[in-house]
Amino acid sequence: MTTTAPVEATTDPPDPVAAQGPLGSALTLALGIAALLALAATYALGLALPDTVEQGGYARLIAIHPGLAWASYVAFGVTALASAAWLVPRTRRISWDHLAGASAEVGVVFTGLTLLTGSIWGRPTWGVWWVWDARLTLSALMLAIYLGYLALRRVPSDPEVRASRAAVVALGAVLIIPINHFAVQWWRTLHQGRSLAQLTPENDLDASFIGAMAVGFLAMTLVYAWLTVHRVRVARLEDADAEASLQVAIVERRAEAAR
Amino acid sequence: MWRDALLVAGKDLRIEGRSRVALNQVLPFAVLVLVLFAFALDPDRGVLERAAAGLYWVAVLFSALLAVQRSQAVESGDGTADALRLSGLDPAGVFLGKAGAVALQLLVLEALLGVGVVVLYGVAPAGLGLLVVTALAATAGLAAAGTLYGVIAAGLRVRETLLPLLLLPVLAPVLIAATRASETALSGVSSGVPAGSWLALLVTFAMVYLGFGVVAFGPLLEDA
Amino acid sequence: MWRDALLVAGKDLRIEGRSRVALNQVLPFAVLVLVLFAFALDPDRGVLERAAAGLYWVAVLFSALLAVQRSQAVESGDGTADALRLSGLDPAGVFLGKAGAVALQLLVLEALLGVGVVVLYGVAPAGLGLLVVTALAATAGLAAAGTLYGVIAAGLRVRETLLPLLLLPVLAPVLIAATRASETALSGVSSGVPAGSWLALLVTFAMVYLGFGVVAFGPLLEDA
Amino acid sequence: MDPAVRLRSAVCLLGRFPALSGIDLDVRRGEVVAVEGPNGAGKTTLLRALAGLVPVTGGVAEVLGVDLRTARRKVRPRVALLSQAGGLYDELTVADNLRFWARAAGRSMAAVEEAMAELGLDGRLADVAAGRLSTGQRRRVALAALVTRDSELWLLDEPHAGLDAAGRDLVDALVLGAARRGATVVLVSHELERAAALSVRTVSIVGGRTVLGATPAAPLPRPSDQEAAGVA
Amino acid sequence: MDPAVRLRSAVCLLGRFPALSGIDLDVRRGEVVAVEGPNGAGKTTLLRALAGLVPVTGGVAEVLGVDLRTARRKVRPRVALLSQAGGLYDELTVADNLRFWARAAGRSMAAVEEAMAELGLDGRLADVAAGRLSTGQRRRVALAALVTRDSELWLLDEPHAGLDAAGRDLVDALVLGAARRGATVVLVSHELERAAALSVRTVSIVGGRTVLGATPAAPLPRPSDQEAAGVA
Ligand code: HEM
Ligand SMILES: Nc1ncnc2c1ncn2[C@@H]1O[C@H](COP(=O)(O)OP(=O)(O)OP(=O)(O)O)[C@@H](O)[C@H]1O
Ligand SMILES: Nc1ncnc2c1ncn2[C@@H]1O[C@H](COP(=O)(O)OP(=O)(O)OP(=O)(O)O)[C@@H](O)[C@H]1O
Ligand SMILES: [Mg+2]
Ligand SMILES: [Mg+2]
Repeated sequence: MTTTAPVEATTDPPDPVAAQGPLGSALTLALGIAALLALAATYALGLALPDTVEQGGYARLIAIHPGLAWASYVAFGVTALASAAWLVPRTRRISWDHLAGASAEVGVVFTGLTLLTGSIWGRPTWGVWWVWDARLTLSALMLAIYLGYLALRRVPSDPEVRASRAAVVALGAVLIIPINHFAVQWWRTLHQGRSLAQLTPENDLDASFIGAMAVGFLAMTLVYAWLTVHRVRVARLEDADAEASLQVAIVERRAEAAR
Repeated sequence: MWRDALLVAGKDLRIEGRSRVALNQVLPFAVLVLVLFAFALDPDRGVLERAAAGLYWVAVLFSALLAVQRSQAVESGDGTADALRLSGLDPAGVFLGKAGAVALQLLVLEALLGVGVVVLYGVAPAGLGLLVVTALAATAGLAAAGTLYGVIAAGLRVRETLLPLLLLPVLAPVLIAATRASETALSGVSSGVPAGSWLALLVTFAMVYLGFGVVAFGPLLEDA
Repeated sequence: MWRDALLVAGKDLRIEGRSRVALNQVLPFAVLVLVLFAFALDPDRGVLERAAAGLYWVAVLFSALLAVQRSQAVESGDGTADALRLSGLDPAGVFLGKAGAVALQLLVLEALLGVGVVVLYGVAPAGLGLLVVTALAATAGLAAAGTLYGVIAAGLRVRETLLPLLLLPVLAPVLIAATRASETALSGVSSGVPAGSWLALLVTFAMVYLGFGVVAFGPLLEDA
Repeated sequence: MDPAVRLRSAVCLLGRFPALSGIDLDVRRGEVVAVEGPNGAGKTTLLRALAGLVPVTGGVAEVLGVDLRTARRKVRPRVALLSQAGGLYDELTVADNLRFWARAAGRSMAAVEEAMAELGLDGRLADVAAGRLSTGQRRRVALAALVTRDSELWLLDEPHAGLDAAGRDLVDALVLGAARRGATVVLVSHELERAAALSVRTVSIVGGRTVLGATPAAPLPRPSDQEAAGVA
Repeated sequence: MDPAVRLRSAVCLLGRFPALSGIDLDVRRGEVVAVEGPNGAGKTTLLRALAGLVPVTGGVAEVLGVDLRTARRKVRPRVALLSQAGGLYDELTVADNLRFWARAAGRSMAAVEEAMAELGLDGRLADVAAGRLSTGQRRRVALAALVTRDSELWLLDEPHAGLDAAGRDLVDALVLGAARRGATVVLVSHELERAAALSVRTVSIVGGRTVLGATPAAPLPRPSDQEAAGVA
């Protein structure tokens, strides 16, 4: 006779998402639709923008580029918050780690797009695709940092341990955001100043541009949220799957005794 | 905690005393980096004099990386990680101890390297006091952050490659701040305010990472 | 010899395939180095436009260092060194195999890193050809010298620290030559002669170290 | 007083692999228990779990009254583990290694000297770098560290492996001595006779779960059985 | 035909330390010889010297007719050494490891399959990364590599260590099998009975020198003694 004691669940109980359909819950669906609408709005507004003297049609990139950049800030900010939540014993849930990872992945994509659009924009404005300007360099640095963060996450190890390690790194990494944001003040840069900060009645920055920037930012943030939510869902599904396969593995392992 | 810190630091320094890695390898490496970049930057164009401080701190940065890598390699003997966890040593103590040992080695290295720079690039250290303070603050930061990230990469089989990737960007601010501060010191232009703020940045950085390490080292060391 | 080379290279690439170190860690590291140096050199002073090629190759150099370190770490499992010596594999083959694996990884890295440079600086096709040739020659040299010195440092407990020390000065010429050659390619100034001679230097370097490695690897690997 | 060890269908994951798939084990204070099983059965993992080094993710698991699932770190300072890896700093001499670990655990230097003498590490070896030692000599140093550390619960992973005849007898003496001082000992070994001679009973592990008795078919112990084993 | 091993007061330095201070050893082709001695006596060093891995700096030393002092590299491809360290790439799976070493030695993949089956490494373990294996499982993989490599002279360093009961019997079978196929076997072990049962004679090493027979005082063998030992 062998030990018949039941093997208890070995991690958090598999959560509801496992049950949902491919599109996730109604909420994620709504989020997706909102994101798409906002994107459309951005597009419209962007096209509506007038050409500017010095930049011609390229000025319209203002509808996309800053939004992307800010959305990536949001993404990495969320990663940091989730990481903190993991490190605090009372709020320690593995789903915080999922969120941190997912958010960072999306953030990296957005950072990449920021660099891309920025370069495209730079060509006509500065005559070159790239300059070693503080803002640009720091943005590239931001990309590298979070690539490193993701690399750490990819190294196989115990989930909890990895979560702790990644969390610490994420908290260190987030410092790049304020640095990048204020870079335009600390270093002389070719790049735009913090236009919103400089926004004053007598500042002649066209309201329509501000509007486009705002809407673009909203859209990008929604898209970010949408992608992240789904990435988290996938992570959870993977866990649920692992959970299931684990029970099988345990049975197999116990069966070794039979041989 | 302090007792444990001393114990660990003593152990690391004793190992250094026996193996002389910092002295025989890290120091020459630092000199090397200095010279190499001097080349990469192409002396003809008179970039050097202006970039001296930057180069110095880049060299220190890479040496710090090596020192940290070494300080982790020391712990990578098989079973030592477990033994450390079972030892009952206070993780905060371990952190401070290892960071302290690294810092000490770095300080010596910086001193020697500093002399080298003065000779090599013929820069005259005007604000020596400022330089020293800068070095102290920067070193504390480098050692603290380095040790913290060191233990993150430790135990992973990919230590050699992962650690630089994680650590370098974190140390970048130190690089910049230290460079700026020392430039002011070197050029002797007593526009004290900027130098002061860079210094402040260095100190806060050190403080933050020391505190962070003391708190976070526990989970990192013990869960792993 | 060639059979053994393929076998060893295959083994190393398979390990890379499983651990993805070069892709997930060395590549981001290269970007990092690029950016960090840009900073050490201080954006304000417009040093950078001129130093672009140098930066690129410094980044490649350090990545090569990491790649070599990794390629040796792979061999550092306990007993593998002995097993390799007893295996009957032709040392020259082992050398070529490991160098080949490193070179391949570096080439991919350079390509990815280079696309950026090429696009950003709008290189003329003529220059492009020159760049590619430069890259090939430089990489061969880096991989050959790297692997040779890698095995010298291998097995010593101080691998992490010793290897950079040994390797960097050796690779310095590559750094300079590659930088100069690519500068010509980038600036498009078809003053072909200098570029040509730098290229010649790179090729000879690669040749020398490949030959040297094939000959010297035996003693190094087997006596160790 | 609560038992030294109490496991009920305890589960341990290494990566995704259930190295322990349901261990049941009761060890009373002061008992010497031998654990045996085929390679890869999970013996080392079991010891590491008992030492609080690997998380227990399922079942019930208590060591020295501490719940491993909620507070495994608390047991660490209270156990003495002889792992298959030595846990020595290769660059430090034998003496320095032992002194360091002793100080860390708050033991006296006198205890170190004693242990070194007991294991024949005084004399030449004391000042040899640990990295240069032979396999068996390393094991001896690890044993010396264990003896200096001494604690309520000894967890020994193949303590006889790599030791010469004299060393093996020494290990036996150490185990019996510890037991006499009231310590609990869990002893993993492939040398069944030796282990059996030292212990009150032998626990068999296969496929990450307990299969008490020599034959996999043996039933789980009811308290009465254990009493029997205890006095046997 | 020249003997498999012929050592006359052979000396080996590890760093400055004379790990072998004067070894005398004769092993005829096809003989199975057991080597025993206290920890640190120099057994491992002896095997490594015979494999041509560490230089012999004094005395006479011939293996398979090759002079170790002038051409030790020549013996390397001709011996099969089971070292205490496994010699596996942790990142590669068990199967990949074995295939790599087999190809390196020019052995067939069929031989690999065979060896894996023989040592129970087919099935799940074949695709596990070697770094995740348990001690005994690593030893089994090393043994599988040894079996695939198969050669004139087997040098086994504590082949039984870390293996479960079944594994130990398997080792005995392998040794006897090799001997039957005419291979020479030098076998270091601390398990004297087992070793004695496998071998025609036991060589004792203490302090880096041969001390034939049980007592250190025993005289060096004259040829006649060896004949005796050989047929015993
Ligand atoms: C590769 C090149 C570029 C990169 C990496 C880049 C990156 C960024 C980043 C990170 C931000 C967010 C700044 C913050 O608020 O912290 C930003 C905002 C912005 N960028 Fe760029 N940018 C690039 C090129 C350009 C170019 C060529 C232009 C137009 C001349 C431009 C115009 C702007 C504007 C108008 C903003 C919003 C201004 C604000 O901060 O309020 N960018 N960019
Ligand atoms: N990540 C993993 N994937 C698959 N199997 C794993 C993994 N990690 C560990 N294992 C398995 O878990 C088991 C670990 O067992 P453990 O080391 O406790 O064995 P043991 O009983 O000590 O064996 P030995 O007698 O050889 O020391 C081994 O079977 C090993 O193959
Ligand atoms: N550099 C050194 N300095 C001092 N002693 C050394 C040095 N290198 C090796 N030794 C000694 O040489 C001997 C090596 O012996 P070896 O490893 O062959 O022992 P062994 O007979 O295999 O022992 P075991 O039974 O423990 O495996 C050990 O006594 C070790 O202490
Ligand atoms: Mg084990
Ligand atoms: Mg030995």
